[in-house]
Amino acid sequence: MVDDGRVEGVTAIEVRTGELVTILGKAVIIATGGCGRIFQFTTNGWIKTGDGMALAYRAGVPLKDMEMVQYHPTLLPNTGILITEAARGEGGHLLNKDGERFLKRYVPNKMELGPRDILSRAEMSEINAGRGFEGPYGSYVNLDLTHLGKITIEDKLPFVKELAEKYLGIDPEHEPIPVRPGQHYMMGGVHTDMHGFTGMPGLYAAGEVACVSMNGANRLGSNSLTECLVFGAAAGRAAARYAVKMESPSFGNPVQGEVMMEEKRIFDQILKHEQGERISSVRTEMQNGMEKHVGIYRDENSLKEGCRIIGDLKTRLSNAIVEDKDHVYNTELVAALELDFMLDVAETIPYSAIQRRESRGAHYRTDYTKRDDANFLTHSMAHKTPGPPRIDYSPVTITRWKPEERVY
Amino acid sequence: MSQDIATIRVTRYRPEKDAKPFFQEYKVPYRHDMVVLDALNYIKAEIDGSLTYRWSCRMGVCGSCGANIDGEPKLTCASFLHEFKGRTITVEPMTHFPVIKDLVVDMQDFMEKLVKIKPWIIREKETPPEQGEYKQSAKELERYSQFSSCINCMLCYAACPIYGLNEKFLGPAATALAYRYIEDSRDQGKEVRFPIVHEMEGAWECTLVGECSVVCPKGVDPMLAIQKTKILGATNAIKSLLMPRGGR
Amino acid sequence: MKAETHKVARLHAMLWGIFSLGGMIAAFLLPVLIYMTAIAYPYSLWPFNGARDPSFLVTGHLLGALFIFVTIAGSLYHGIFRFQSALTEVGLLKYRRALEAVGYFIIFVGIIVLAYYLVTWYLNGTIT
Amino acid sequence: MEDNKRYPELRRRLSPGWWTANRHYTMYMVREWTSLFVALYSLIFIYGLSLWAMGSRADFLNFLKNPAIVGFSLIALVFTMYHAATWFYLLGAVAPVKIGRSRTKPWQALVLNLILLVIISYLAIWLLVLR
Repeated sequence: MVDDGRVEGVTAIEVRTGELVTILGKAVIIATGGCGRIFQFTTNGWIKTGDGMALAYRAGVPLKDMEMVQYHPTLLPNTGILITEAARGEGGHLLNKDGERFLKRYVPNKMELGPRDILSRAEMSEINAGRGFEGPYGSYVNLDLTHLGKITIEDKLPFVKELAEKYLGIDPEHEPIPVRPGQHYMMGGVHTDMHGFTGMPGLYAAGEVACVSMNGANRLGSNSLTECLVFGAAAGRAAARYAVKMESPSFGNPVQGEVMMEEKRIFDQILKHEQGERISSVRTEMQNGMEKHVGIYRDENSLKEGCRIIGDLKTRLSNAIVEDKDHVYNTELVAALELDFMLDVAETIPYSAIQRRESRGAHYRTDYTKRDDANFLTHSMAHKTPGPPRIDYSPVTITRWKPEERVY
Repeated sequence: MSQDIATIRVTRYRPEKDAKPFFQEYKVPYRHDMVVLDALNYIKAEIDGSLTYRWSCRMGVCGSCGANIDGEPKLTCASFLHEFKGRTITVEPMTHFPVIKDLVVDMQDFMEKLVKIKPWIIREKETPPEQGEYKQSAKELERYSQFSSCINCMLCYAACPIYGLNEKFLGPAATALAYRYIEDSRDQGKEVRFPIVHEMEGAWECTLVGECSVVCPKGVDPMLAIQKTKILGATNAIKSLLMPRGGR
Repeated sequence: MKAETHKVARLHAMLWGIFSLGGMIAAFLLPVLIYMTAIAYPYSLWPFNGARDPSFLVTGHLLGALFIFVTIAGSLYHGIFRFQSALTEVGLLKYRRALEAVGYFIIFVGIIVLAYYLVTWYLNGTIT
Repeated sequence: MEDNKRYPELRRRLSPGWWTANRHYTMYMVREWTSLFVALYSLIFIYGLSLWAMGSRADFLNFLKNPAIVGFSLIALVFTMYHAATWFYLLGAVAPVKIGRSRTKPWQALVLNLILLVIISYLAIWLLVLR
């Protein structure tokens, strides 16, 4: 809820009763995590629907560097369950259909220890070249741990063993694990400074939802923990400092008006349709479209297609139906609201990506394969408008470490 | 991988419409690697958008998708459909908890118990970060590590008849977590936690049915924790009897 | 949130300790006692073979009297304690207080009577 | 929080017959009820002693030979053994011993304790009767 450019709280649905609740606050910290569920293959949970990003975006805060989407190279196909980096760290091999350690063509010096984005792209290239395996959930490659032996697997990779056994019925001591790349992390997010401040008075963000820019265009493993602990604490302190000197907001007219508008939107629009397509089909098409056109490899045409698809889906969602009309624990309504958030967030990705005519970090353009520091050593900023997002740029602050060429 | 058809019978309870719960049957095509949760998701996406249940991670980590499957408390994300081949699969809300809607149960009671045992490390005095971390050896870690695997899925509560009979009972997961901190060499909160687990409705209600440890999807053994808690309680009581003052 | 007051069940903890000990006794010592009284003696099997009888267990030796006391008292305590809790689990939870009262009464009386006999026999020289 | 109660939650009660729901529960309930036999045997033994105390040693011995008492005692022995076995199993479950990389399983404790039971029983007979 924004009153005169200042954030004064949130409206939320009490899922238990279906009631709209107003929570007034001097400051709001968004800590809702990423938006992996925009994509078809993701390690993220069902609840990672980018709500916080959309909330800030709608309130007027730009989403920064949204084209920087990290793919992780080893997900179980279908379920998106993550097989940890440690599996490769301990010496696991990635193999294609011909039983070949294909990484020698991509990162000969690092092989399986290469960075996530390069490994993910390598797997995609193998699959596109017809050297992947075909399964019921699309193509995949193999992660082979069989040569590591029982003791290493049990002591060092117990969770990998458990997941493979529980969810695939595979014993990694004897069989390779099928894996494919999938969305894992959003480097981009709600624009904040290093205190978690979004630039809009009273609004702070921390964690994956935020983009403090500590991850640049390509996050390193475990840095999200730092992001949570360090910048979470920083955001908390900054919000507290702000709250102490501010007056408590009152449930005044602008705020009340916003709540009523939201109430109208939910109960008179979303829940009202009796006929139309299911929200689940809109969601599936968004996920497939993002995966196909805004995924690991991108180019002008695919990104344009991505923008078009999301635009279409927005129209379709506004006519879709929520079958469940109950007040109590209406998860379908929640899913509809989340999908609405997701579409807003999803849209910023191809729009930001299409303008970045270079390849940098996790963002790889097949039509512009080189990094272009002269033109694009900048942060993209997606602003909400009544139409498609408006993208502009803000300068990158470089302190101690200068960007260098990546060589492996 | 071939496709089969699973018949799933799910408890429906919609408090705004129904006075009583009833079963609704759905037919779901499935592959060998599909779990009950996939079937529920299929139903919600393709057949009936109003079916209500909780889930998030689909990999046995978040602990939100528990249900009684054929009478046994299980994570729906960890129960394969093919294991029920040829049979109707009955999916009901977890036993003992009040039902809010369909498979969604009220977690309030457990949440309160979780807070009650103070599931964090208590220090008499926090040392500033500059002085380094609280160190712990592998051996010290092993004393409690299995109990820290708890994902708060509440399956152990659904499996515990004692909790079903008397909801005041602190129950398996909360006691196991309390024990996890009691055994943690970095923790100094024993004085605070003992009274919580050693009151009548703490560990003492447990009669070693042991089903909590059977159903735990993370291999935690709450029964063991509760028993060890009782042994601690008994030794403390005897100590305080022998040494009325400095005993504890 | 409610104010936290927790009453440590110290008495119960000690009673539970005895119950545990009783379970150990019932598991390790009771079977052999029942064997001797209910099989070996009536059927004249080893070790009695018609020569000795269970009364020797009670009065033949101070150690025997002690064995009888520990085994019977421990088993009685354990059995009653556990059985009254089993009763609360089949629908009698609301009578728990009463069950406990009856249970402890039986345990108390049983053990006192047992001790009384053994002590009098010891004092009047029946136990040698 | 009162608003939550606008729509009734479904509360389910555990029926007294809950222990028939699965095999584990039933085994548990049988285990608990074996304690009745443990307790009853103890009480009967005390009653036998009271016959002796208030009458003669022969009264006690006749009592032990009473077919009803023998019959009951035999049943009690079976249940006591079951009780002992579950107790040993639980001992193994709550106090596993770590040997090398693996922990002892409850059934190993059961076997070990059963052997121990035989030894203790023999020792008791030797100490109390044969010596």
